[in-house]
Amino acid sequence: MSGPMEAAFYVAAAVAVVSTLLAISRLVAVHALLYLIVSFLSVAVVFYTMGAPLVATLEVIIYAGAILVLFLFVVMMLNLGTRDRDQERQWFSGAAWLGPAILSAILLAEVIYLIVSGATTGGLSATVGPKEVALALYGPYMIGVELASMLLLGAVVGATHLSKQEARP
Amino acid sequence: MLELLWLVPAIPFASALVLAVVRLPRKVVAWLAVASIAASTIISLLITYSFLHAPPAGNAYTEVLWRWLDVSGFHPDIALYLDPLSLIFMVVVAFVSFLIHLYSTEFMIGDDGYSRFFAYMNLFVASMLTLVLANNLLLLYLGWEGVGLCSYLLIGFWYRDPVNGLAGRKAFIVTRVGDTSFAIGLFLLFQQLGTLNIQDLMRVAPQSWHVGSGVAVAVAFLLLGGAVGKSAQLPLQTWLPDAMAGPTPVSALIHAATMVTAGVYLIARTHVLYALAPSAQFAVAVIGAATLLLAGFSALTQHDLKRVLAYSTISQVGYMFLALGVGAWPAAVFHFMTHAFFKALLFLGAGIVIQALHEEHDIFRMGGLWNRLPVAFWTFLIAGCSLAGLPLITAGAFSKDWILWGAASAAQGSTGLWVAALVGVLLTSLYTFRMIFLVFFGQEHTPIAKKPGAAMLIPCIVLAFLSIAGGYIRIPFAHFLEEVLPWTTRVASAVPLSETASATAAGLVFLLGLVLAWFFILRRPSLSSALVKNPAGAALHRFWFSDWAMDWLYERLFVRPILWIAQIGKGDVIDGSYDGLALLTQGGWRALRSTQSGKLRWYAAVIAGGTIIFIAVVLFL
Amino acid sequence: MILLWLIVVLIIGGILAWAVARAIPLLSRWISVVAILLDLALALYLAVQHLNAGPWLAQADWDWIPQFGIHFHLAMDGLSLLLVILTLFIGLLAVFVSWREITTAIGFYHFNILCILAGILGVFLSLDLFLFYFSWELMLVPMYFLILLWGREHRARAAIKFFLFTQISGLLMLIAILALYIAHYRVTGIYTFEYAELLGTPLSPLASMCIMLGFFAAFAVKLPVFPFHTWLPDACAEASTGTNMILAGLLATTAGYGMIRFLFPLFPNATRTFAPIAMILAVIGILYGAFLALSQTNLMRLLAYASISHLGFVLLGIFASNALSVQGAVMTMIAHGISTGALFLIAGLLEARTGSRELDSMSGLWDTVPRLSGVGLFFALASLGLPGMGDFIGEFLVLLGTFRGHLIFAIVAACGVLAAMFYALRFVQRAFHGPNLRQLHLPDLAMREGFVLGVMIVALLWLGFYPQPVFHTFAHAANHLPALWR
Amino acid sequence: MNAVPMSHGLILGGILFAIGLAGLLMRRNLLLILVSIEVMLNGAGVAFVAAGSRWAQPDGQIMFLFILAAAAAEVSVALALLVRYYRMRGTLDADTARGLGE
Repeated sequence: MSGPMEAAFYVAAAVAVVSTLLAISRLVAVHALLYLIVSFLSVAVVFYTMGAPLVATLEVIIYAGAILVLFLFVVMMLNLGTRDRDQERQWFSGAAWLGPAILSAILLAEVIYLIVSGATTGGLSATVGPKEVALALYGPYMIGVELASMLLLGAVVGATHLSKQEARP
Repeated sequence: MLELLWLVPAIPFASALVLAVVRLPRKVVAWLAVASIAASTIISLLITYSFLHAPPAGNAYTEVLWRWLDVSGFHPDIALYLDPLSLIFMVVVAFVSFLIHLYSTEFMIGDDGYSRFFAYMNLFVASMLTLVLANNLLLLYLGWEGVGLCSYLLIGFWYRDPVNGLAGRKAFIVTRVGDTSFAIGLFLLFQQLGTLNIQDLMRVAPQSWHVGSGVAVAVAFLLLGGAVGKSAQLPLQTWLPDAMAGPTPVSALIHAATMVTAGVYLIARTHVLYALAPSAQFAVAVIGAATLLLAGFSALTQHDLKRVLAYSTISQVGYMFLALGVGAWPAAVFHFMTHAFFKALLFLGAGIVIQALHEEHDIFRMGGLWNRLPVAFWTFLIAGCSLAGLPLITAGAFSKDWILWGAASAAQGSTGLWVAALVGVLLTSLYTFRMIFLVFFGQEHTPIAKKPGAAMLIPCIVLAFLSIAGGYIRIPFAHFLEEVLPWTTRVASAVPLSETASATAAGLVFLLGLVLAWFFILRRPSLSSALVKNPAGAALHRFWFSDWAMDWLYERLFVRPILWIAQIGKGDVIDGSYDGLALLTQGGWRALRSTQSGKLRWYAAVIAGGTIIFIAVVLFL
Repeated sequence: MILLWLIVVLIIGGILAWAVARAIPLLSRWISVVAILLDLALALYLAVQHLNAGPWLAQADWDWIPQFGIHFHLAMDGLSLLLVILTLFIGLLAVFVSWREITTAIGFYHFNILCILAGILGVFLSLDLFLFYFSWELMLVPMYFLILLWGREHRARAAIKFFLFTQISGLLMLIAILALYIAHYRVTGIYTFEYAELLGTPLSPLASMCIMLGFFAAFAVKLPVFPFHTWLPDACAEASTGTNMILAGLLATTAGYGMIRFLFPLFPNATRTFAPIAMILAVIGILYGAFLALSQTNLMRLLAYASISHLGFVLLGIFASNALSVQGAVMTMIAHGISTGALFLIAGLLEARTGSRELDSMSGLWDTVPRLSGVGLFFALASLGLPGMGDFIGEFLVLLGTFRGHLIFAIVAACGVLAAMFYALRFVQRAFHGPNLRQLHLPDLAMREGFVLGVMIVALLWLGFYPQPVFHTFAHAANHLPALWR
Repeated sequence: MNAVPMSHGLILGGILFAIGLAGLLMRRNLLLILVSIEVMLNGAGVAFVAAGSRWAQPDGQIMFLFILAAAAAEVSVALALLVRYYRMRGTLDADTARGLGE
């Protein structure tokens, strides 16, 4: 009934959910980011179990690796300290989480209802290797790739520009 | 000769146009104005001559000038119609106008609106002649409104004083109330009979309606409304006394001799309709009788010379209405003619007196003028006697006796109406001699400033002659009108008195009035002032003086509510509702703007909420 | 072809006038005058040449956007001819009036004026509903600019109000036109905006009523009909004299024309059902306008309300829909265009002299400007419906016709004529009569002003005493508008 | 082997997305808001990959790659802005972050 891959999926999913919950509820930014890394890694496992090894690798390399490192650098640059933690606690106190939680819960309920009631049969078994992805990527999705590269270029220019201006007070 | 008929109204009209547009020296203005009316008068006399000697076929002559308009079955012409009735009116109007124009050339000489005055006066004469000669009711209506306009303009001629303007406006509006009724009458006539040609109407109406039919009564009453307004009869008489604000020749011409009798003409012209509507005709008689009494009482109490004459005019026109109402048609027209002579003369005399005394209008500040203004005195006396009805001699007595006789004996006559008319004679005699005694006898109060010249005296003398001689043509006059306006006699019951008896009674009553006036004014003035001082007498005096408080009543009943409505509506209530819409939009804008708080998380929440709602809608609807 | 020229000449003239204004302002004015005169000559040529040539004096038809069945279809019949001539006449006067009054952005002013005239002509001439709507909107924007740029103190508000009212109602008409277009397609399978083809489109009573109301909304705002009238006084109070002449004198005729040409023939049954309501609105408008005119102190506002009152007769006459009343309504439109135009002109002249539009600041002007006062009196009298002038003929026929089927309306409306006296006489008495309190010494009518007003007086008297040519011209058109009277 | 139903994958994506959303709405710290956005993007990615896996097609993964690219671009620019903002205001409070255009 339950193969190892399947078990891995559920375990990884559970870890992802819990770590994400923790990530968004930490008062100290670094803690949050660490939980987020856990979350990303477990999502990578999920990807792997779903038969997408390329994406799983990229998840680890880019999300957990590059992006979060970026976050960490920023946190370091900002020199966040205890004052910020107190501030954070003050912001997070009381019922500030209640409304968003309810809203999100309703949304989630709706989405789940949609998924369950829809014709979403079938299992997640087929493995789609890097080769197929690469063929599709540089075949029909060429334009998308070009656009994505443009976007990234724009982001590079934008980020550079913003940080440059800052350097000149 | 008859084909010159169109010139009769056209010449004054052309002259009015010239006077209005071109700036001319005074002499030329006077000449042009008088000459145009003189030409009109001469042509109308020539026409009369030819009409009498070689009567056209059917004793009537129609001159079509051009087709006014032709719209789907409605095609009135600009056309003139001459028959004995319109002939009499035309001649009297033209002739009296001529005399009064002549008088005005001197009377108005010092006024800086000389040219404007004569332009208006000529326009009035043209309109009046159009009214009288019109062959259809639409053209008659044109003349009708034209004379109303000129009346307005001339009452407010001295425009610098707003009071005059108000009087003019009042006159125009009050008469226009009647005109509206008249216009509705025209709509009804056209709707029912499909034409507005008077002769066609008179021919078709008896065929279409039986006596006393509802439509006929309605039409007759609607036309009566117009007549009542223009002729200053109850209940629309209030404008005429105020109309005395205009220059005196205007009062003489428009508000005594001609325009105010337009109502009489209208009813006489459409007498067939009244024959079909006995109840309306009876209403005419009752209105006439009531007006003549009410106005007579009011005349007794006035201080202003011209206002006395104004009430007297109302009262005399009331006589004409009485005559029309009882069916004594020719008597009404005859009284119109004699009244035109003597009442014009009275006003002209009053003008001389007023000008002589520095614009003094109060009869209690006049007096002893009889030897200082002899011509004015004698002519005024003759006219006064004619008005009061000095028997056997004066024209007024003839016409009034005729009306009295009609009130007793004509189709709709009754003893009650006869008695009313007789009381009217007493009142007339009383106020006439009260006025004459106060103005010309007794003590001198104000010195004389100006003596009248020839241009003012000649018309007086001519009119004085006519005020006496006019009465003697009664028999041929009646004969002349026979075909157009037959006297309708009562068939059923016997008349309780004879014509001679009626005339004798009138003569005695006249004498009684004369004596009473003499006694109260000259013999025992203290008695009359005591009468006025007595509380009951004072109240009555005030009541009569204010024209039976009708002005007071109308002011509260109509004028103020209308002004009040206009005032509260000033800001446009409807616009307020649009402003409300604008405010609502503004409120919505404010509400929506407050959502643009600039808070990132709020936006995100709204997006999430929207997504939730959207999905919910997709899912569950 | 000549019909196209009628419109093109105006637009070319407008562009030219705009172009040269910076260099030679005076030339800009003269170009406008010449363009309008040229147009007038063309219209009169058509009148003389083709008057008896059948229902349509001239036609011109080109494909415009054939995919959607849109044609550039112009045609002129007697009704259009009358109104075209009136439009050009009033337009000419509006240019004359602005000679002194408009001193800023002269070129753009004339461009706008000529564009509006072109739009109005387009409305009168188009037989394609799309083109009609196009022309209808073409009038709107230049008018907005005219109010906004050359107005008085609160002009922005007035301009926006005008724009909102006309634009919203115009959109309703667009929806109605499209609905009719689609309804016609559903029945016949042909997409067309052509008037003649849409004429007999079978519609359910409800659909017919809804579409008719869409058209009516646009016409009602522009006429303006009672509860939709409030933009007019505001606009008139702020706009310049020439603009006012067009606003009150001409825009109303486009609405009246629209009702006669489109509303009744396209929706014979719906209009009949709707007629009592329209007539009630008309009668209310007559009285309401008269009463509000009575209490206004701003001369332009007074005239605007008076105009609303008079235009109530147009609506009444059209919806009473019998031969007399409709012809009366046409006559009223024409006479009203002239007499109200003249009154606005006089108000403008008074403003130029006394420097104010308030009645309170005028008194006893007869002392110092007798001729101007006399002319003012004349047109006030025309406005109160004195016989012998065009207004009387029109209103009398409207009432006469209305009386046939709708007695009560006619009687109440006749009382409205009475009410017209109140404000007309009040105007005369407050402005011209009374003492010359401020001791004003003002110049009387100048040559050009006197000439313009003289022409208008002659026109109005001509309409009053010999209106037959107008009825004759209209009769040609009337014969093929059978739905007008039944 | 083929026992993990597709719906579970999708639900996982949904849960991640919802958690991200909740974080986005709850936190006032701009940095954590960015973190939440990453979570949401990740959730969407899971859904894509699950769908791609279900039909054994590469498209799901390609979509994830695009999301990845977008996320990378977004994060780089956003963090640069964040740093500037912090230098300017001395706080990361999202609720006071108004009038940036002034």
